Amino acid sequence: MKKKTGLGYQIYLCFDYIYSALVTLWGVFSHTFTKADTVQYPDEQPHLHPRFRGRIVLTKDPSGEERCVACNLCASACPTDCISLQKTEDESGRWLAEYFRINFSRCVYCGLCEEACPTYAIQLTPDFEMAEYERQNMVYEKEHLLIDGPGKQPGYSFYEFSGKAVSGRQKGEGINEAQPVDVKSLLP
Amino acid sequence: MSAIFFYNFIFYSTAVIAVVATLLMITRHNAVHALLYLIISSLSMAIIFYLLGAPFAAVLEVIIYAGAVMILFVFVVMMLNLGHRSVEQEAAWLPAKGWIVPSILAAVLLMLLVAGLGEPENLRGVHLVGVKEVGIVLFGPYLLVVELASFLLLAGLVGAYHLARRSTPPTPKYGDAQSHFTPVSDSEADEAATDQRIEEGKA
Amino acid sequence: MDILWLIPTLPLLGFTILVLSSGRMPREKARVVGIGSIALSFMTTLYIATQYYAAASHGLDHGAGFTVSLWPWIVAGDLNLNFSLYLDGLSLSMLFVITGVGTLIHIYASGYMWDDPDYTRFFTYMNLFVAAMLMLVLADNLVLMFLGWEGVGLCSFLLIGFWYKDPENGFAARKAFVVTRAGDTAFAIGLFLLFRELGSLEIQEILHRATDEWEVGANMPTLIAILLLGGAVGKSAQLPLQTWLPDAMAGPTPVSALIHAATMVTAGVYLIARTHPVFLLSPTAMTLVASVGLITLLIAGFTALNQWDIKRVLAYSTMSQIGYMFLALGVEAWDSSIFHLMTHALFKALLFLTAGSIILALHHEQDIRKMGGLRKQLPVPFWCFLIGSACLIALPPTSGFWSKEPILLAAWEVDPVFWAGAVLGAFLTAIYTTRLMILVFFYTPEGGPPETHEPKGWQLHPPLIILAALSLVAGAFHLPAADALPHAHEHHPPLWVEVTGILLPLVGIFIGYQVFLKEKWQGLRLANQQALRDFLAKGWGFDWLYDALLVKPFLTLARLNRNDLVDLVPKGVVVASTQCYYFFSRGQNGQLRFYVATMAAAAIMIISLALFT
Amino acid sequence: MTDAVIIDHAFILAAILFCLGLTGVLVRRNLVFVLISLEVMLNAAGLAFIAAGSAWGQADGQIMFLAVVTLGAAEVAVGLGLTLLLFRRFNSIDIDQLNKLKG
Amino acid sequence: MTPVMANILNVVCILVFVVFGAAMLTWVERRILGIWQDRLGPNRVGPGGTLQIVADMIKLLMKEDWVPAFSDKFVFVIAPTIAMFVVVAAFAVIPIAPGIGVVDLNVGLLFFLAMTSLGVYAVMFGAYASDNKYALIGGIRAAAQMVSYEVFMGLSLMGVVMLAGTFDLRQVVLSQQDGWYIFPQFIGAFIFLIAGIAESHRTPFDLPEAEHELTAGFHTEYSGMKFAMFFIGEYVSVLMTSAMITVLFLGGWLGPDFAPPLFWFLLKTIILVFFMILVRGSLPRPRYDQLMSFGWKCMLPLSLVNLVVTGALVLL
Repeated sequence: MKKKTGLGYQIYLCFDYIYSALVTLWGVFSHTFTKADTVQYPDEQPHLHPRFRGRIVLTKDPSGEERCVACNLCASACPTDCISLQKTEDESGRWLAEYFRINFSRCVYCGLCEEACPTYAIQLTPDFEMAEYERQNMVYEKEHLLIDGPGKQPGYSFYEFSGKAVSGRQKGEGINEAQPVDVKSLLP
Repeated sequence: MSAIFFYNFIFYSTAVIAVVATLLMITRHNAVHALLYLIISSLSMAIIFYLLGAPFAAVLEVIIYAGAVMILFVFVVMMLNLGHRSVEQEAAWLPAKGWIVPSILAAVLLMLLVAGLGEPENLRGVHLVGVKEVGIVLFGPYLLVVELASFLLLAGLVGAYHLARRSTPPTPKYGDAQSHFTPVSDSEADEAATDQRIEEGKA
Repeated sequence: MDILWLIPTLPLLGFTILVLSSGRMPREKARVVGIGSIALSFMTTLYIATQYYAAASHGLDHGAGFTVSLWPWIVAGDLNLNFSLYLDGLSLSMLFVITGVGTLIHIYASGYMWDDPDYTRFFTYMNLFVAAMLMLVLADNLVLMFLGWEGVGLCSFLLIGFWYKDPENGFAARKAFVVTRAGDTAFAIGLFLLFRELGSLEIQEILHRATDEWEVGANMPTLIAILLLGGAVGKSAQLPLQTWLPDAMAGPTPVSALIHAATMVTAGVYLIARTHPVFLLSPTAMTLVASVGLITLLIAGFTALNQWDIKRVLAYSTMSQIGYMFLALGVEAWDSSIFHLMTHALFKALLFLTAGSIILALHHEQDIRKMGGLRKQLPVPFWCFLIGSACLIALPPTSGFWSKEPILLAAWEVDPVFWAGAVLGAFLTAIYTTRLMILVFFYTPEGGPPETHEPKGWQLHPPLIILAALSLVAGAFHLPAADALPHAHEHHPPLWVEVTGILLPLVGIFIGYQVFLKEKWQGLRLANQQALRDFLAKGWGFDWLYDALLVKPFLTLARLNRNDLVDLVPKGVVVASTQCYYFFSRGQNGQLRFYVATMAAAAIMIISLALFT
Repeated sequence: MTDAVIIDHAFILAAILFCLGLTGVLVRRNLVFVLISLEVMLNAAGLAFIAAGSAWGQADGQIMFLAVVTLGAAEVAVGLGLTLLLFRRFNSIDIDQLNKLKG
Repeated sequence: MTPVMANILNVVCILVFVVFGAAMLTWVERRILGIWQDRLGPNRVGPGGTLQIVADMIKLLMKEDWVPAFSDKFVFVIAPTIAMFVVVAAFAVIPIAPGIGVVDLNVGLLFFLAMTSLGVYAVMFGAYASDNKYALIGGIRAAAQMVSYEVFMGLSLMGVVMLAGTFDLRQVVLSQQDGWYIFPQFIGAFIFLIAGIAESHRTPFDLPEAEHELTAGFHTEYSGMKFAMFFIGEYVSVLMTSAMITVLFLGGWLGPDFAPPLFWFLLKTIILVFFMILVRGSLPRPRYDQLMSFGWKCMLPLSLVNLVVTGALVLL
């Protein structure tokens, strides 16, 4: 396109700039009459929704057992590599974390661990007040993380569906679970 | 404490400040410090102008000398970016014996000037000459001075622009009218400048 | 009359445009400017002429002119010169010649010079020349006339040396310049004398005062007339300052046609005609004028017989024809002289231009021995040259006859010796013209006629044809110049005088025919007498004479005078100033601080001087 | 109005400043300092004009001061342009080295 | 009370008012910007946050008075003082109300321009002394910008001078009895407003201290009270520009009789201050070359046209 030059066009541009500046000024000025969005935080707590991504917790299933099966998916999903854990088993055959450690001074509260978790064990909460005086205190161990409750997924228990024999419940006894195939039988 | 005394007090103290600042100015090694003293000198001159009944000149002294001319100096000193090197260099350039002859010359000239000042009784007191009077005379009988000044400034403007530009664009050939309007892109201009520098280096 | 000033201004404007374009103007545009300015000037001349005749028919005194004063030029003490133009019949006829013939020659030149790299420069000079020439003829005072006089001299110099890369052309140009300067000096001295004696430089006033104050035959008018004659002789290439004209043929042919045949060389005739009252006061001067013309026409006629360069033949014939004009002036046949000037301008321009066409067709070959038999190949130049030659020989009823015959008759009236010489000149003219015609067009040399090529451009032939037609019929024109000049006496010479004047040229043609075409009577052929031939070919040895008389002694004197004592004075000055320079330049050491300190010291000295003295 | 002495002393001040500026021009080798000292000299001249104008009660002094200011401004513009040019070309602004035009 | 005492009281009151007004302005600006950006702004210290300036001042005073080791210390220290000094000095000539005002100079307007033109030294010396490349670039930008905008700042005021026939600001105000000069001198007022914003290098003309490009421009190396002086200086110059527009174009203290003149002056000034804050809150920053070409190619011709037309009308 041919570049427009010439005095007339320049004057038009001047007026165009002034007009747009005035529109902007009026637009900002009209905000005098709108309400401020600021929340006076310490005095007045902000309303945080359940899905707010704050402090990370480890939940328990309705039976009061730990949900975490130490599958390491959360650790591998974590972009800042702030989660570390080690798997172990109890005598009933349940998998669980020997230790589970989150370094909150690295955590960016992205929520990818929550998405990766197959057992709804790891969850983010609307709590954000985590200030500490010492940096070391930002490292949370399993006992700091565990809460007594199912969190955002009440009533869900992984082992009810998992098909693994734990705590005296044999295979095929879980919810919606078929009996295991008897490989020695010829029946279909 | 009469008004006259107060007036004279201001006059002499500003005069002393002006002289001391100028003295410091010519002896500084750091160009920016020298400029700072020069500005102080100009400001005290402005006050003296005001005391001499020339408020317009006083304000002009500040606006033009202090406000524009000295800015140019500071600007150029910054662009030259002489830094600490220049301070040492200045120190090397100003040996003590280099001051003798100029000082004697200036002192003799000063004595002559003061001696030639004559008797003060011819002079009357300080008169106030306001802006209006200056304006009427300036745009009346002295209109030519205005024209001359404008020509001088125009010449200075053109000269300074021409001198300080970095490279000259290629001169168009006769009849090659198109080349007047073909914009030279920055990269081309830079290339031309580089070529020029290379040639200068060869020479 | 109010647009009279346009006539010289238009060519000057053309010159200005061309000179400001500094050679960058395309040929097509330069051509338009060059020709257009002259053509417009010619049209202005036509308009002025109608006005002049209208004014003349309204009871204005015949012979009275119009003065158009433009602006005061020189005001110094008693001298009060106006930049004013004067128009009467004489200048009007000159205007016709200059602008009319000039236009045709410019048109011709635009074709002739087309291949030249300095096309624009050529037209620049030509326009300047025309402007200067017009200024010369229109001038109301002698100083303005002198301005034009020198202007045409300058242009002649520039145009002779137009092809300056050849040193020969440069020498020719310099020779023309120096030789005419000799005449100009005489002219200038004449001017000073006129001013001293009469206290004015306005031509009309001078002429009135001259007739009022001086008696016929007094010394002062004789002296002045002879000095003016010196100027005229220089410009018009008459004896003894005729030597530059043949060499001036080094310039381009249109230049030869315009300057060295039609206009500039006739300036001397114009000058004498313009100042004729002064000449009338001095019978001696009149006799001298007539004698100069007569001798020149004879010498030039003999020389022309033995030239091999076509343009030199024409140049000598020009000298000879101007000799006729001088003769006419000397025998008080003023109007015949100017009439011959006009017709000569036409037919000589025609001859030169035709010669130019031939030269161009033969690739710049000017030697007539290498031409011959061109009648068939170049029909238009042939017929034009034929008509021009007829005019030159003054065969009735061409214009040459009508203008030359009255001169012969007037010469008879004054002195039969003049008549005899003039008739002999006419006889010679017939012979050398016939020779030229035959050698160029009829005689076929061994090996057949040379190769020719058709010149490019349409501009070459129309001017020739127009000039040929004009040359034929110009004898019928009523000349306005007659109004401005005293009427010649009615001549009633015996019949045999008139018949001889007509017959002798015919005899000359017959002799030329016999000698050069039929190759009989070879004893008459000058080429067979070795010594005479050389003598004639070199223009009667005038060049040698001047060289021996003037140039060599001067050079010897200069050589002797080279190391005399007087030189010690300027040399001493040189040495002293050089030493001073070395001394003072030591102070100019490039140290700003040193300069400032010097200035301060000087200020101290000046102030202390002011204070303590 | 006020004592006449002050005018006289203004002239003396102008003379002192002029001589100081002159000393600066003579002593300094750095082109920038030379220009600065020149400014002082011009300023002193301006002061003399103003003082004279004040003494006679005429505006002419201030007019001449205006002319001086204009002169100073033009001079500084060109002078500093030259300084930049010289610095670029010779990488030095020592006026003692800039003596190529010596005789 | 003797006149001398009255004068001293006047001076002290105005000085205190200006300095504290400017300091308050830091708080006011933040609050106002908060309102326009749907925030609250500082509101914790004191009632409504009014004591915020005290807190800021304490903070700045408590900071380490850091002078960089590589800097030119003499100039480094002097630069912020110049910044503060020139704007406060310029306030001396502003006629606030009848009887209030430091001095009535007969060249008051020119004095104002002179002081404004000195303001650039603070920036340049600060930039030079810091020996920091960002500071240097910012300083050179500031110098070019301020010198350019000064030209037509002065020119835009000459229309008013022509109409009023005096440089005395009090006379200028009094000559507006029949009508404010903003109506005949609308273009002049507009140019002066823009030039004033540019002179105090506030957004959108804050190229010398553009945070995104030059960290903080010429005061990158400054901290503590020296920084505060630059900072407060800027706010004083905002106040000063507003006060000058009030005096020159809006009739100064003139207004209906039901309120004292001081009220009218303050009201007009505060409205203008608010307007300048609004401009800061809304308009984006132009590019540097755009800024300069806008100044030289748009504002300068406009002010010259204004000058010529006004002159012609005055002569008629």
